[in-house]
Amino acid sequence: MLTLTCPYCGVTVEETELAPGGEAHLKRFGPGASDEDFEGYLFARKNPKGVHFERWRHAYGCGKWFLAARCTATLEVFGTYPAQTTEPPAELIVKINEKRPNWGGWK
Amino acid sequence: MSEAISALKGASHTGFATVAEAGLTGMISIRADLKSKALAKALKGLGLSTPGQRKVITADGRSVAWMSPDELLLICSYDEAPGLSQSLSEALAKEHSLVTNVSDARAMFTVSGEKGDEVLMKLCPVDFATFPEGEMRRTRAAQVAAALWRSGPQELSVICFRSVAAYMLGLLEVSSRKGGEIF
Amino acid sequence: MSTRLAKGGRLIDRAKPLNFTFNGKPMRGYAGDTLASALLGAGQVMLGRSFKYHRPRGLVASGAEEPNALVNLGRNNRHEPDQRTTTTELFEGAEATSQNHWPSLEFDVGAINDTFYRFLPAGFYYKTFMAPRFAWKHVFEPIIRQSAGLGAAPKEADPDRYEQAYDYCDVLVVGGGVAGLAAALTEARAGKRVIVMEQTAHWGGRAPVDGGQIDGQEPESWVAAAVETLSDMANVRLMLRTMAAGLHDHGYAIGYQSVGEHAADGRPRHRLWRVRAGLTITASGAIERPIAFSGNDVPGVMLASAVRDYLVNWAVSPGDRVVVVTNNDDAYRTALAVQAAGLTVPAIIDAREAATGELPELARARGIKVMTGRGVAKVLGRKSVTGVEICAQAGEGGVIETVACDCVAMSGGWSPVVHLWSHCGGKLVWDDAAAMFRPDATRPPTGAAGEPLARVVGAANGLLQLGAIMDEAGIPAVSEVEAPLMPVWVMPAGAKEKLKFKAFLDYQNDVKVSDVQLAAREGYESVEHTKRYTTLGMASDQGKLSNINGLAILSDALGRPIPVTGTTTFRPPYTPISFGAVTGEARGELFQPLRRTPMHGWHEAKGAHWEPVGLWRRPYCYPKAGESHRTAVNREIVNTRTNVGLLDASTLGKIVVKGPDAGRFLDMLYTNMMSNLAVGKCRYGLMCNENGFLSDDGVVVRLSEDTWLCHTTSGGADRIHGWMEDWLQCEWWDWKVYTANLTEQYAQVAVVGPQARMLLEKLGGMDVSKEALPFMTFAEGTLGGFPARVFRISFSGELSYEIAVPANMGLAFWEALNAAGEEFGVMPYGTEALHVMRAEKGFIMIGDETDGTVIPQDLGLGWAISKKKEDYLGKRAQERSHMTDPKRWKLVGLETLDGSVLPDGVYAVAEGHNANGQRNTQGRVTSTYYSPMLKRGIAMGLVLNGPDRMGEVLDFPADKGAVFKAKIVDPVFYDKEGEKANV
Amino acid sequence: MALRRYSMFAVAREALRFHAGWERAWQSPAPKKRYDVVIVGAGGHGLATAYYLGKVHGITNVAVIEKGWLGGGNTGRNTTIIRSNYLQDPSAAIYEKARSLYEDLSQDLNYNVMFSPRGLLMLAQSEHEMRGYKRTVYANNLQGVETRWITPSEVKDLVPIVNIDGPRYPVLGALYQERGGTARHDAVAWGYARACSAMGMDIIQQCEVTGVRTENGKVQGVETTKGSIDCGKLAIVVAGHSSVLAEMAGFRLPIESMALQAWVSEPIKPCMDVVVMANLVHGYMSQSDKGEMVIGGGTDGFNNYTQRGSWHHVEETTRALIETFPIISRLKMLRQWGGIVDMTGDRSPILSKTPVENIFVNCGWGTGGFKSIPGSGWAMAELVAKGEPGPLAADFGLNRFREGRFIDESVAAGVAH
Repeated sequence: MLTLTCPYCGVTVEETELAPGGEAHLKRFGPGASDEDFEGYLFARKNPKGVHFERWRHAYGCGKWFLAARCTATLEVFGTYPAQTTEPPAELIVKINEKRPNWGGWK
Repeated sequence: MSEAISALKGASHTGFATVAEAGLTGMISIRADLKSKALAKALKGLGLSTPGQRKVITADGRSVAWMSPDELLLICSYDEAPGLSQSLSEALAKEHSLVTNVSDARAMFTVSGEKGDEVLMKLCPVDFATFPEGEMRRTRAAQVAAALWRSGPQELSVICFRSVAAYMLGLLEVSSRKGGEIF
Repeated sequence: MSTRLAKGGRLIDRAKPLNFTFNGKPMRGYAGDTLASALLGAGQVMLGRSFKYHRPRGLVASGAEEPNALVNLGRNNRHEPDQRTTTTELFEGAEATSQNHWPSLEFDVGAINDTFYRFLPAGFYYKTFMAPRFAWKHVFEPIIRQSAGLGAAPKEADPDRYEQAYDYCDVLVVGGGVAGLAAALTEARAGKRVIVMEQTAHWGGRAPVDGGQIDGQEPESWVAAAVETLSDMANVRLMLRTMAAGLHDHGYAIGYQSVGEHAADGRPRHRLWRVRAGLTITASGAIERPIAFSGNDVPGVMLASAVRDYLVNWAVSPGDRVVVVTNNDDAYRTALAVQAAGLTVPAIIDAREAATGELPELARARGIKVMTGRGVAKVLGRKSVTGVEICAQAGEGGVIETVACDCVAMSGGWSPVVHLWSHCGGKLVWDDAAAMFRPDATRPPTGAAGEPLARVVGAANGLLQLGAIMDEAGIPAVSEVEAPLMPVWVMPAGAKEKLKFKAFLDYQNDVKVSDVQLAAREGYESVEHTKRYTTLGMASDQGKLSNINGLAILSDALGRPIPVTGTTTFRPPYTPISFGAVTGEARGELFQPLRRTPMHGWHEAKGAHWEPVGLWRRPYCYPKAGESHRTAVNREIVNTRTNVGLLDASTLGKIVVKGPDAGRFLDMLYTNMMSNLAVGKCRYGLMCNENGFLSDDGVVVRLSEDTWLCHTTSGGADRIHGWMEDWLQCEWWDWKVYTANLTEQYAQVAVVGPQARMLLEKLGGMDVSKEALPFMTFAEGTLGGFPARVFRISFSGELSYEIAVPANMGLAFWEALNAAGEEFGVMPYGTEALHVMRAEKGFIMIGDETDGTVIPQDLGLGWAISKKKEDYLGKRAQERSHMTDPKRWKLVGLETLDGSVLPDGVYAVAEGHNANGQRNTQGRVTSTYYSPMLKRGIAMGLVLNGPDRMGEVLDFPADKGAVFKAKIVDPVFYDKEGEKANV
Repeated sequence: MALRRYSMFAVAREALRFHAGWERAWQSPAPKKRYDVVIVGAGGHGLATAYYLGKVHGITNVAVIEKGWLGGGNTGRNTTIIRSNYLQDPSAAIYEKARSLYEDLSQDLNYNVMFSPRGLLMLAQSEHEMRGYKRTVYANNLQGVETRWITPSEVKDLVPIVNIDGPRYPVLGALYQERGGTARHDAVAWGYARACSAMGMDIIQQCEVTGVRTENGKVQGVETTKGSIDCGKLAIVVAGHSSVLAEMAGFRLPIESMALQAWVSEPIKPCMDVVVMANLVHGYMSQSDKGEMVIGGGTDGFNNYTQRGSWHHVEETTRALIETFPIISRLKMLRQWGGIVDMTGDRSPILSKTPVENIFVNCGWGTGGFKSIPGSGWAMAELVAKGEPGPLAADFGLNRFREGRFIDESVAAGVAH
């Protein structure tokens, strides 16, 4: 039963107040994209055992989507940040590098 | 307007705390840039100001609460809500904003009594021991969304959607039954 | 024989006797008794039968680890099977019956299994019952299944009430023994918010029974003072009768509180706590291990600590002559306690070659015979102990001496309770000296920030002596110094097969030393394999009592060290918790939220037959007295199509979308173009998911230059609103668009039928004429005094208005329509009439024509897909090869040749079979109804090349060989020209 | 090595000598340098693949390598339900193949897997669900899957403890598969393992794959904690960890790993003879041969490799089952556990070739893994042996995600007006 901090509300809430939304930082491909890119966008998932970037919605709170970096093997949460970005914040990357030196990057 | 009735017509129960539907209540949702000067001005006209993160401010029988980074909820009397909604809409007309009267979409409840916190401790994943006055907490009460704040001495107010008002009252009633005191 | 002693018993109140029954026999105990102590005090030694061999069984333990003494408790709707007598507080009028025997506890036919024990070793069923093949199903399996289970199944619904509650703290202390109390004091004094949970009704744990001195006081006095200090601290919450069931991720602890058990005073029976703790300190103590010797399960063979507990806590003597069997010093305390109670200890049998510690010397000094290097070859007796045969521990079981006794107190050492530590990943380390697994402080379970979630103190941490336990908390304490134990897993060490076949490990499941050795021999080497093959540790004590013994024997059999074998996984709950508590308030009316429209009560009063739609409940139809649902639906349809009908459409989603980029946004969301919709106009729109499949539909209205109102399906409002916000927040966050879900702000009524306009004109206040309010437009105004928004849209093909009024006026408006409509023959209609009418018009229904695999192109909705737009959600997906495959099934109408109604969901068969031998198909029915207007069956379906095959007849095999023949037709069955809506 | 047959007579014979003569059920060899086929994952699916490779295709130079202990993943932690009442043709085909193999599996393996076709029903608790199940019955009848629609009173006769008049969701009938049921999950893995071992295959436990060796887009072997192993073909059959192995081989799968939980009550005397699924309220329950009520629900919603789920799902499912079976309220939960399941993009499994030549994947069974074991093994063995899918696996290829050719069983996903 996870707890995550909503970066908009500033409260730490439990999983039951949130709705999970799958892998974060997926780039949308639309008309004109290759079959491969489109398949990758919709289906191919990193699904790492380790550091994972994912989407959550503060569904029972402010209703906003935010992103989280979390270890799927230990459930440690490295940080949360607003969804209006195409890549994780630099300071979060630094923090993860310290905690998981061999994690291999977010892409 | 005399034909308007709230979801539960003010039904209430008294156990170790009193739980009651608050009756018709005006509520206006304001989606806008919360740093907007026009918004601040409009609220000032009501004796209020733009609340900070999670804050609820009360003056002259009206309250305004921070609901999200781009949403406020103005709580007022039911009858003045259509007019206020209209005037706020006009005040923000020049900005990207959306003001909607949601008075009919919601139901409001009060939980009062010395042990009022204990009623909500059974329903909401919120630490009531540290839950301060002046804060609006949007959360979950059992299986539905709820927004709650300390609306008076030994009183909490809870807002939920109108369609689940009877469910909410059921939750509050069973959680406030005598014999169910926690401490 | 067991009995109640004349004096003593620190937990009982002799002034408060309590009556209860066991197997119908009246008995008496005292307030403060557990059911176990009361039964034992009343002389009841045999309490049940084991699962497999139906062997007679009595109490082994005095706490949560008890595997045998489970009873059926209570009767009728308060009957509860498998109730553990050792953790049940005695109450007036308790009715207990023993389990797993027929016809009686004393004489049990099932005990024949014990006679044939040799033929029923671990896993025998995997090797047998396979031939003849039919016999498995008809003979063997039914027998196995009928012999399943222990307690009787309840037969009635539970009348009791359960609650849940949330709490938060810095430190949760699990266990109210001296270690827990000491830890709580330390944390509380440091200003931490502390909760202490103790599973029993008493503070202090074992210390008051075991003796010693804490801070110069008797343990009992120290405990009382500590509890008093803690009670006075505002930052401390002390909870008795609350078992910490599990420690879950991110410090989420589940506490199981017994509140009003057996009370009829309004209290809930149980309360389930969900505590978010910064740190959980487990002070959960340790559990004594039995020793595996032949007959160690005969009623009267008990843990040494349990014997001591029954004597000291409840003044119950388990026997007059108690032989103590041990491999450690601690069990000598039992001998001393037995002697102090005026009973006899014929001998202490110590497996160690020497016993020279303080406690053995004390026992010798008190005249108790201590036999070292000895073990028990065999316990004599069947339904109760009559004696023990003593042998050399190092030997094979040759009897040296037989000692008469009626109770055996055994101790094989102690195992720390590491459950909570382990639940979410804390690791263990094997302590060779103490022969125990204990928490490895360097590898704790970790929390949300990677921090340690738990710490362990006291016996749970492997500290078994009072001095060491209190020293950890910085409090001086003394007790007798104990010499090291000697690990003893089998007694005697060289026990022959015959003895090992009766040396029990898992008492409830009848797993013996021989079974574990068999598993090892057969290659079930993993501890999990052995567990599952033998069922060791799978009983309702979940291996608390003797899992360690089992895995030690497994390790020995495989010739590998115990830590290599490891343990099985510790899973919540620590001890079983009621499903009622897991459910809390969510039962009956509160099982799930029921969403009600403002008119819900009216429908209910009119006897509506309900249909669940998401969490809403909508009237399916309004049957009149004596009317079938079918008849009611037909009546509602005919009335609506000839007069006027009313539908409560309040559940339809209503989402306002506003902003400079709203048009652009809706163009992405819908397959159609919405940005070019004129203000005041309505347009039917389709939404697809990114995978191309149709996900929702509804009418979009342009309210003003920068504001649109999107109607969604009833079940879809929250989903679609969330979908909109997802795209706005996560993909197009620079677009200026706000949305608001106003579904519940309005009550919405569809006024449908040829007389609809007249009805509204009678209400008055707005011009609803064809000219002023043409089809697919809307107007705002006041209708019959109600502020209203009127949409000229139709889902039935009739003249139709959908009218939204503020929800708080919904009921009044609905009633006003009914009153005003009386002269026009107005009637409400339900969802089924709605469905039939839309099908008569060939309109698709999300959830009927669509099932998550259908794209708009399949449904002939190409007209609603903009060709001008470069992009919309789902567009790229619809370009994939399978989506453009001409062989996709397409929507058509279907008419049976004989006018009958096609069954729901039937398939049209094609010639031949596919490569997997399945009959080929070429279509299926998606909606099928009886049309009371056409007086025949009508249907829609998806058919291979359907639109090009008009007039062809397909075969639809249905039940019992019946084949329906249906012709492919246009899906619009009624008013094909669409004249009726546009008047 | 020849299999020493199990029988009642063998047990009786051994009883006389205190069962001292039983041999190992399977051997525990060190890995050889090379195998024709290496199967990663000694769960039910991996072992069944090996078994049918040997039995049907005559390929026995096979190693099944396992990170932990055989059968210790989802095979040993599911709710043991067997059914084949699926809607879509490809699903019905492979699950029915599995179910029909289960019928004779004990005799085939000479190991009693306790297949118990006690009957399985799915309650219909809304009009929409009822239509969906009726459609399934018609589809099943054409697919050769024996199911039928039964009325509420027939439901009550089969399951006296069910509350068919629930105030919230009355039972409108049920989809009934008389030959659905349960089996002993561990025994399935053990039975296959014993049979594979007897064919001379190597089952190598406590051997974790740490790398996949490829050359020119073709597999060469695997690196493991017990050394390097060469192989002609590699089958990845590691539910829960499919993405991890795929990453080693250099490709991604349309899979997310999520926790699925189950729990049991304390054992009680028999009170429910069939398996009941109440999908509208997300719960299912059966009674084991030990008397425990075995309960499961839906998966958690986020990626998770811990084999622990979130508590609130336990509450949600339990409350649904108390509504459905009111008598269970006073029963007590004995044990709760979790497994990690592969959830694919269309919630249907993958049996497929991969971007790497001679690597094959069998994954994505989601919550349907146990019931499909024999059919999955059968189809996978064919795919590995021939290098191309046979009819059972043909529709379950990875290419379907690119083509938009999904196998979607969640027909109840739509909602009505």
